[in-house]
Amino acid sequence: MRVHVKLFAILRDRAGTGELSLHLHDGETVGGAVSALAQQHTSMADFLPRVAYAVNREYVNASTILHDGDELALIPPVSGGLDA
Amino acid sequence: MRVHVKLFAILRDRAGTGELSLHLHDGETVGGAVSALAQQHTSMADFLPRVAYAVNREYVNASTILHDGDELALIPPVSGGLDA
Amino acid sequence: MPEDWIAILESPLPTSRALDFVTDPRAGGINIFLGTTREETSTGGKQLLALDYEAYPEMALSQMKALAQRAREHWPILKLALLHRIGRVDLAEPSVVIAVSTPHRKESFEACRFLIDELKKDIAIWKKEVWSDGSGTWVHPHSS
Amino acid sequence: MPEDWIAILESPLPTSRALDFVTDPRAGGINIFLGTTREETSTGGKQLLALDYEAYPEMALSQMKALAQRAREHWPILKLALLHRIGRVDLAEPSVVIAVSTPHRKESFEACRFLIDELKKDIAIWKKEVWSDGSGTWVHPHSS
Repeated sequence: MRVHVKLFAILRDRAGTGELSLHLHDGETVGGAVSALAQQHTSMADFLPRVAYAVNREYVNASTILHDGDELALIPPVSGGLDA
Repeated sequence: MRVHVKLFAILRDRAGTGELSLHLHDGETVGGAVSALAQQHTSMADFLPRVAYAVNREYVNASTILHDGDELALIPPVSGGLDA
Repeated sequence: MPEDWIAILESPLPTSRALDFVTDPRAGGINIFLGTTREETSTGGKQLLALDYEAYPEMALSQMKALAQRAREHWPILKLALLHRIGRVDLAEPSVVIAVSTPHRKESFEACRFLIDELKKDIAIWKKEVWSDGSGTWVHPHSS
Repeated sequence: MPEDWIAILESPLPTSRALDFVTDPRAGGINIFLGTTREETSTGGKQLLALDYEAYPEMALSQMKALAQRAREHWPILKLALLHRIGRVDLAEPSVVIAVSTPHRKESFEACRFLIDELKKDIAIWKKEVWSDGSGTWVHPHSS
């Protein structure tokens, strides 16, 4: 199956793109997808443990099963856009 | 001596004017001036016990001695100009 | 105090100019408060049309300046605008505009809140409620 | 929620329009908060030129709407504007504008403060510091 990956902020800079397409085995989890990304894009690897995950714009955890056509977003810690 | 009296809000409405001139004996106090006003302008009499006093734009109390040319303002309780 | 704009005005309050006045590259937060005339129905069924404000301007201005100074002693205020309107203020229009800029957001809220709470307590400005039947009622705390 | 204006915008935030939007004859108080880019000098002597904001817009918008709903459950909000800018925000310009109208002033302060505090916690918007030497630093909590 194919999953659309969205990258933001530091991850987008490191990957050099804001969108990726991932080919995965059917039944793969979010955690499995992120492991695959870490291997294919080593520039992101050290930051990936700090991100949260959203599938189709809802927060999920690493054990969530992905489906063909899902939008998987990797959400870096947010700064809130404001001074302290 | 002569003292200039300034009236505001409900007192101004009751007196029908915002400014009065009071003739007083030398050495008269603020309290004495207010008593004289209550007698000359009975429409204000019942409200006068609730006002604060300012002489030349500084708060004073009733025992303050007045001087010729002083500006005596009678300050009704303020609403602050705003909703609660 | 060149960084304070403190005024009593007879015309509609210039909120945008107050914001421009307090805008500052040293600021991370700006808080603005507007006190506006709220519609009201009396127990007798009258509608509030407007509020009519009257000031002892010389005294009120010096009180407002002293209040701004007190706020500056408590918070790192960069710029401050404290504007009060007098005369008739229609429904939904502001009678007071306070704008404060500070390095961090928390301070801007606290300082602005302090200024409006204190302004309400003891400034020589009075308001009269103007009702749909033509009557007017001066608002004095604790009056009947 | 016809009474909420919630948006992520690429152009300078329309603060005056936000104020107009929340103005309401049922309101006694309006509170507005602007989060602005504050000048800064790095330990190495670089000057901050601007902040550059990036959003996951679909997700951030739904988070902002949920946040507005939470505020409405706590305070009697009449109207509410919650605007976040993305792209480059120069010094002294706002990246966030929040405006809230309520019947009484206390509620307007509390609701506006809640909205900015919560907005800062968990909305899918990121910022990058843009420095005078051309470098850019993404700001992530707890990052080195």
